[in-house]
Amino acid sequence: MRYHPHTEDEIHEMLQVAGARSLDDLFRSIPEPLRLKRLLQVPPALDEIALFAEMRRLAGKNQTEHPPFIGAGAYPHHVPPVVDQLLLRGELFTAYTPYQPEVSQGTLQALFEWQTFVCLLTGMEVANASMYDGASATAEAALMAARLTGRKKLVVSAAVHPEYRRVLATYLASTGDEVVTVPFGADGRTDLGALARVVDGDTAAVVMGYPNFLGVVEPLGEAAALARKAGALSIAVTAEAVAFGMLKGPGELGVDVAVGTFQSFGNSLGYGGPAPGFFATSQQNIRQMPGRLCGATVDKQGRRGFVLTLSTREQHIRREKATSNICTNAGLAALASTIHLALLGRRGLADLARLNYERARLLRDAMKRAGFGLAFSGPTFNEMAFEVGDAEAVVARLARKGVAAGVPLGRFFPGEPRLRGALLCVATELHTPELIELFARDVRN
Amino acid sequence: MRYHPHTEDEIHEMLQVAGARSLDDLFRSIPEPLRLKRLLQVPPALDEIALFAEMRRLAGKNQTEHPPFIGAGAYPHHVPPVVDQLLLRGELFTAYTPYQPEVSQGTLQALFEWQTFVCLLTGMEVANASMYDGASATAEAALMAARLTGRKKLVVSAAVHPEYRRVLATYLASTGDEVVTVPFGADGRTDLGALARVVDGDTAAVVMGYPNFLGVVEPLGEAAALARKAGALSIAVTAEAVAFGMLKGPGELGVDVAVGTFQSFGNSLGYGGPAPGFFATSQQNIRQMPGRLCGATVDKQGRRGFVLTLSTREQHIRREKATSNICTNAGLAALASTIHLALLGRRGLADLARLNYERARLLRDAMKRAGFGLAFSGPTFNEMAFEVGDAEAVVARLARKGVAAGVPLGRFFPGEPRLRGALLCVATELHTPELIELFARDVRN
Amino acid sequence: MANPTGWKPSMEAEAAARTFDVGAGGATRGIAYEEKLLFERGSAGGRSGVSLPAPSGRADPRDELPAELLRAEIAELPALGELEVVRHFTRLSAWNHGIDTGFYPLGSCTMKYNPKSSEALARLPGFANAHPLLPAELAQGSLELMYQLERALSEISGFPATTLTPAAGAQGELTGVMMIRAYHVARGNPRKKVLIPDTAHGTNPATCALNGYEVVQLASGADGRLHPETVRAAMDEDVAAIMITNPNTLGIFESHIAEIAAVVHAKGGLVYGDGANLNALLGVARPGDMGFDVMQFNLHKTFATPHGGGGPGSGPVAVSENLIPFLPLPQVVKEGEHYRLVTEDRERPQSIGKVREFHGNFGMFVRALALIREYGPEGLRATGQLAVLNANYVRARLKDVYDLPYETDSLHEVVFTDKALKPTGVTTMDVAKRLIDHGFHPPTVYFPLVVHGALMIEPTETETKETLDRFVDGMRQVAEQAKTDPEGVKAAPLKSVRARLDEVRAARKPILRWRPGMKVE
Amino acid sequence: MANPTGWKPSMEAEAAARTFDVGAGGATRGIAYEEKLLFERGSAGGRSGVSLPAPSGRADPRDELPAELLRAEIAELPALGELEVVRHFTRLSAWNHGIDTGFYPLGSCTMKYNPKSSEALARLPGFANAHPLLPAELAQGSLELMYQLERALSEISGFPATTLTPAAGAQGELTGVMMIRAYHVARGNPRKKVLIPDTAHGTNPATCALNGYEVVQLASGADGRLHPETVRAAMDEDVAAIMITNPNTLGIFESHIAEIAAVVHAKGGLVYGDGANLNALLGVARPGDMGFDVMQFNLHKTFATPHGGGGPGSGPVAVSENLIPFLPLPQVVKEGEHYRLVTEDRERPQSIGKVREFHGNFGMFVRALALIREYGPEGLRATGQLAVLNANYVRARLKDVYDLPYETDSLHEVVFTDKALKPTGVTTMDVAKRLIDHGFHPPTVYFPLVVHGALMIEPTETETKETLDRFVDGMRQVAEQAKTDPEGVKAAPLKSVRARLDEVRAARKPILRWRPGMKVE
Ligand SMILES: Cc1ncc(COP(=O)(O)O)c(C=O)c1O
Ligand SMILES: Cc1ncc(COP(=O)(O)O)c(C=O)c1O
Repeated sequence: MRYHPHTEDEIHEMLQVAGARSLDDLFRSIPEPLRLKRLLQVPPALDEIALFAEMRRLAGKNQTEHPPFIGAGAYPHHVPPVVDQLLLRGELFTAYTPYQPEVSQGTLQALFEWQTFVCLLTGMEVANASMYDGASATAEAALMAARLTGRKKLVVSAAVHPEYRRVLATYLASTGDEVVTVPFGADGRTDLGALARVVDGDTAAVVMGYPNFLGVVEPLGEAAALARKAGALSIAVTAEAVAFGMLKGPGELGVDVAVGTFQSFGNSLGYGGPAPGFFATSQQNIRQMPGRLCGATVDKQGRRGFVLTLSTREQHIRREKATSNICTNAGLAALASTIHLALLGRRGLADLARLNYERARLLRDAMKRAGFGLAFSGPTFNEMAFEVGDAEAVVARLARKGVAAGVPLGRFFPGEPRLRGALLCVATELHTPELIELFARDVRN
Repeated sequence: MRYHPHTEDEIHEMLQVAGARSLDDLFRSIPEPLRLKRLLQVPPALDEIALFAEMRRLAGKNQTEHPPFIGAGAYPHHVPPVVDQLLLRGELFTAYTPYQPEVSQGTLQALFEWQTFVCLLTGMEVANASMYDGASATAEAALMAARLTGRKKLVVSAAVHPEYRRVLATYLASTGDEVVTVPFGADGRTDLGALARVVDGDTAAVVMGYPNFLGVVEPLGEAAALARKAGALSIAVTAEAVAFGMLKGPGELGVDVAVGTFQSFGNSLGYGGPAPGFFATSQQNIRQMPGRLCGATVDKQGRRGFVLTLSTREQHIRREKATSNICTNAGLAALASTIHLALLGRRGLADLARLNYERARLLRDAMKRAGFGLAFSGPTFNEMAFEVGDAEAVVARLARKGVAAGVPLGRFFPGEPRLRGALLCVATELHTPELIELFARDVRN
Repeated sequence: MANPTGWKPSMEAEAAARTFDVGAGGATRGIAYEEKLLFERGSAGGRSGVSLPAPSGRADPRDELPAELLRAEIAELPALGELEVVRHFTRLSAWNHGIDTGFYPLGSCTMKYNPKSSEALARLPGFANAHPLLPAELAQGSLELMYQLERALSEISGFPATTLTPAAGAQGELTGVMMIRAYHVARGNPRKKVLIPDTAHGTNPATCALNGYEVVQLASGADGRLHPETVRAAMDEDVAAIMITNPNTLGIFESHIAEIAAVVHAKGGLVYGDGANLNALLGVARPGDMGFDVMQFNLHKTFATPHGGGGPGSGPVAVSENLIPFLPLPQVVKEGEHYRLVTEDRERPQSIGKVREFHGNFGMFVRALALIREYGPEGLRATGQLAVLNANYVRARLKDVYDLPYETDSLHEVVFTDKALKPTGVTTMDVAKRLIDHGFHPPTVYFPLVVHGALMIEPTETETKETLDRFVDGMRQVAEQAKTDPEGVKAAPLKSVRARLDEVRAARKPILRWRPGMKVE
Repeated sequence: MANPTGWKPSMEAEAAARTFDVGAGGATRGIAYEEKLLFERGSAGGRSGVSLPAPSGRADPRDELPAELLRAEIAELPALGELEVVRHFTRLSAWNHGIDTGFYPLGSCTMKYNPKSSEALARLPGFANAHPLLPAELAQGSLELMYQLERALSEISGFPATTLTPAAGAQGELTGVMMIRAYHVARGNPRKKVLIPDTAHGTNPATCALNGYEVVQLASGADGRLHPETVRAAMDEDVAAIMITNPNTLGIFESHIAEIAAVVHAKGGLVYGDGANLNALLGVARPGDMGFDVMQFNLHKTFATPHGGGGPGSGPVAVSENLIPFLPLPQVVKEGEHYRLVTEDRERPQSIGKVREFHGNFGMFVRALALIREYGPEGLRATGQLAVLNANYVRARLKDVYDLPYETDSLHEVVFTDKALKPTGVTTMDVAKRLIDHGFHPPTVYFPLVVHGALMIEPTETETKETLDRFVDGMRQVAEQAKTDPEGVKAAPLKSVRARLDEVRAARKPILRWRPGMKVE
């Protein structure tokens, strides 16, 4: 049998050594009535050739020929093929959490580099070894804020990614924490006036998108200052981390916690996962952080090396007192980001951000020529919402051509008729000027 | 610039150290009139995204959706994806000829394993570290036979792969060696009577296909005995090495030299290359073998290790007295075969051969039901020629459907009108019973 | 030109001549490379390892974006070419032990072979380039795959339905306990407590705490099992659920599970199954048939998706009928030949909502389904059987040398202790480190907590008898060396690029990122 | 349980504590694994690492094939699972130094970075699954690619036409000399001799011999160059051609090439260019503009296709007008927008015929064209310039410590000797082996033959100044150590999995394959 290396003789011999009469006999500790008396009803075994044929059939049913014009939390970017070739080195991708640092220095040093990249891009002081995704990172940030402040009110901008807000709500359902949502204005920015009105002495944290779900760049510094004044933490949420190549890190703007996903670096869209969530904050909060942390130390001979550290925060030591229940995280996805960021480097990241910015301007101009204006007046990076009339109809029409046109904002804000015509679109380095031109024309007819 | 890591400052500093005023100045030893005064007229640089788009455009112009029914020297087989993942380990694929054995034991041990695989499959005593391809291996075998026997006549079966025979002719054009071709009979086997008539005291070697180009399995032992009686060497040529999973190795049949390609193991079709040529013979001929040889030895501390050996045969030592001019060979392609054979192992190779044999029988039966008989009556392995009327027309018609139908034998034997209707087809583990059925029907209408 | 480390070549020559012992797992010494941090390589000039279309420079961000939000290049980022990056990670990788390097019997983690074919499949462009918000018409392949996987996992676990969305085992637990809570809330009272045996993995209590439940720890018996009377004594109407790992983290089947479930159910509680150890039961028994109401899978364990140096995982959760209304979103449904995602609360008003953005770790779904399809019914059963055989073989071959704290039958893993080594002063940690010099990844150590000095060995079904024999040799040699040369054991590891690391120092003065000029020495 | 090697753990501990010097190239020691030969793992049972449809067993080969040709399973083949095979090659790979591991300044071999993107491109299904005998309609992509590459190579080399078909540099030489022969034959006399300078690579004389030509070796001058008078003295009407490598294997440009070509042409001879060193000239000068009539490329050198542990290569040959009729087959032609292969002699009656089955190493064509397209005109020129810059930088930084046999300007590589180390007894081979302990692949040694104790260093353009600086440090440290501790140098390498190997023994008692029971000790 595939991947089972046992020969009949070996099975026989091993059973004897183990003192069992048969393979079934090995399971004598399972009471008879609890055993399965039949084979599992899963489809019959496929050989590798048939398996590939079947999987190709499925992959072929997806229509992904052109880069989608959809962002909305997952961004189509070019992943240099070298990333994958390094990622597939078995020593890296078949290891697990580096519990034994002497044989895990590869994973550990890469994690330390990941943490540093997250800090440099977000402008924060410390970062952890990755989170499941941006949404749960946001929820964990809110929980940390509640722990740190001892308060129970979370003030969340309505322009934070709706899926992140849903996950936050799920996480908070059982804690008794309260979520207050603050609306955004016609410019797509969070209404700072409204924010000021709800942030108070009970507020644990203010949560803002950066750029927000509408593609708009928020006045993050002002929101952070507002939170600070009330003794609350500020949390910035970033799903399109390429923006950090152009926009200041939240840490530079006085934010306390930066979370989100680095999917844009090194990770394909992959129908939504895996991708590495990140979590960064200031030094003073490290003992309340969730997740694994990699730290530098020395070995017995004084040579620098890396270990997982501060594990007294974690479930395997602290159990019900742990700062979170995270065990397995998004290691390999974080490694992919680390490799991609290593390749990009200082200039590459800036160039990539600039290129995304420019392509989005090409999109804006092309859409304008096609007769579609912007839904929001606020500043944007590589994503923006257009007024296209009936957004759902446009999406359905373009889908029939195999084009993924963007997402209708109305879907996420059913209560807001003003957003019925808004189509959220992205343009990245993958969207060539020709493709953008074509797209704008397709949207029109 | 891509792959050029130099910064402007570094270039400046390095020029200074090197005592040059400019990059141009580094070339002062090239007389002015010999320098190129303009840029090369190649297309402008592409970034990686554009490069991939362009290459995908080209790859997309090939129609390769279904496995071709063509063998004829290159065989469509399933290469397990694990082969590629191991092959792409940088330590292996970015090393070169293992001149420095202490840092090349990986390449060297793998070569030793390759040589052993070649010996085990061919039944020969020794094998070299690979040849360019099957055709040049055949030519080099003929040259070796001429050196060993001091004779100048090569007797070659007309059923040896026509391209191999053309290469042999090219190689021999300048040596004054003579090639005599022996016809094959209605059974597709070499005419042993004719062979007996031309093999004589001037004959250096007899060259036979195994299986031959027509897919037919030759009476190799008898041909070898015939050669031996005349003091000539016998050379067996194998392009479909999967046959060795079912057929005795040439060495077991008294053959002196076995050559051909192991493309079928681990190497994709790749429009014809690279693929590893092999060269195996008996111990007594080792000092006349072409190409690199890997041998076992010990290190200073008595541990087993491997080195390139018997290099006194080779061009870098013996120069014009060398047994061949081969330097770079087909290392990585040989490694791919080695990995694939390691995976197959004893049972896997036998099963694969059996499966190919069975699929070819399905093809034969399906073609028969469609009204097409065999062109030759001799025994076959996984390849056979069918009588289809106008073979060129069939190929052209199926090409319009995107199906690669086989090769018309008439193309290779223009002098033989009896072969006008013969279409040489293969069936391997990639040709499912359904695909075979469909194909036979396609050939009919 | 003197070597700054003070080391002398003649010493090296001498030393090298003496250090080619070969461990039971083949370990010897060879060249490795020291490698600075990426950031220590400097960021001179504009060197980069990517090839992008040049920005036109036409649209100026300063025209649109507030000046106070714009940043210059990040000075501390590295500036490396592609080759340098390749060498960096190639060299780093050589410092790691992975399954592909050698035996990795890390108990509770099911370190089985990760098929390379799955990597190729997950990278098929149709999967890799699919945006999670594609219109359903453009994503029928992904949806069908998810549907197939959901069906297969439900059948394998014996439950009617499964959600694929949780990102790892612990998030699966969280999701499961959320559903339990929602179930109780729907019945008017979330209840207060969750019962958890003392053998449980740390994620179990941590999960309950996240859900606002108080954890009541139950003592397992002298046979390593949880006993119905223990549960009965703790069970009341404040108890929302019990969380049980079966087989438990001692590798022992909780044979009273049916009775325990009955006790809990009788008081209106639910039974959560931590499915991390499902490998032991594949095709042999099903949690859904034992009284469990809900369980999580760890696809990265049981279904061989790569552990990736710590993740990503995937933690689908299977539920019984009574919990179906509470399943998180999205859910894939098949309507005729068409597949569709249910994403909105209005279609599933009792759903706990979303626990992850989008749909889960789809890349892991591809790999898990590939394995299930490749194995089929017989292969899945053989997986469970051979995993258990391997563990029992190791157990039988080591129990005369290492202390076995429980004589009870083992399933897929076996836990030893360092008790027999006590007189030598050699501890579980020392044994673990010395195994490194033999060429093995150490077992899980000091877990489960109920066992003092635990060495938890889970070989998995993908290992040969030959490998197990070598590992047994290594374990026995270490035990022997503990008697004759305990200091030698305590000095281990000697062959790895780093000796034992100072973990206390790491925690006392946490250095969690590089900063310019950083020195750790 | 005693260790059979007689080695004692305490020795190991002591030794390990002392051996963590770090070489100039970063080399230290870490875990490596001894690994038996595949065949030494036994072939028990029917274990296999592949997954194939089961043979139905219906068609019995004995019914059709002669019994005397049928074989049973080959008993000595291994029987391993996929994981075992993965570990085997993963472990073996760690014993190798590749470009991806570290600096690899192997002179004459142009060990530049092999772009990973090229590997992805060559594996696009449209290329990988194309059968070489596909009808032209189904292979337009391959054909267009070949056409584009042929055009680009012709432009780069300055010749009107190029054949892609030869499988490596040496086969390119063979093809070139065959064309030269055919050219002379067409003029009634194949002639007898070929002139070859003493700096030439071994393949040049070997190639001539294969073509039935007598080799006349020409002495290069004190400046490392071939002089016109030397050629004039040797040139007569029996000389078919001269073979010149430019820059030559000393890295020196043959600046008299135009005059030499004139001398040879005047007597009816042709000028063959060994293009192995083309990297030095990319975009800067073209052999076709210097009087050469024909030259081979080494795509695996100049165009970065992977060296693959010894190959495959690709050796296209460019020719001047007068040789076009003799080009081998196949040739790609463009007819309108359609591409087609000319394969038959009847279309090219003067062609030398075929030198390789099918069309050449197409996989290398993809990679080479990818590089050319990625670089464009400026990038190609920068390649030549920076390759030469790197070599000259190393030369300048080492010439005070190592003997430079020729003061003449270097282009892409520089040759030193061990002369300055003479008093210490340390030789070129010792320097090479000691560089291994520093973490570098040694340069090419003892070639070209005209230089006693040659150390031939070719850094290539893809290496950073930082790497060159470290290499220079390493070279200087070795020279220094040669003085203070020559035995330490001669004991090298100390860090690799194997110490120096007994090559004499290997050649005296050749063991070229495994056999059951084989022992090498
Ligand atoms: C018994 C047990 N339960 C739960 C978990 C948590 O699973 P994950 O790491 O996927 O979150 C683990 C993983 O180590 C485990 O071993
Ligand atoms: C100068 C020179 N000429 C010719 C060759 C032969 O090329 P190949 O190895 O590709 O056959 C080489 C390769 O090493 C070389 O360095």
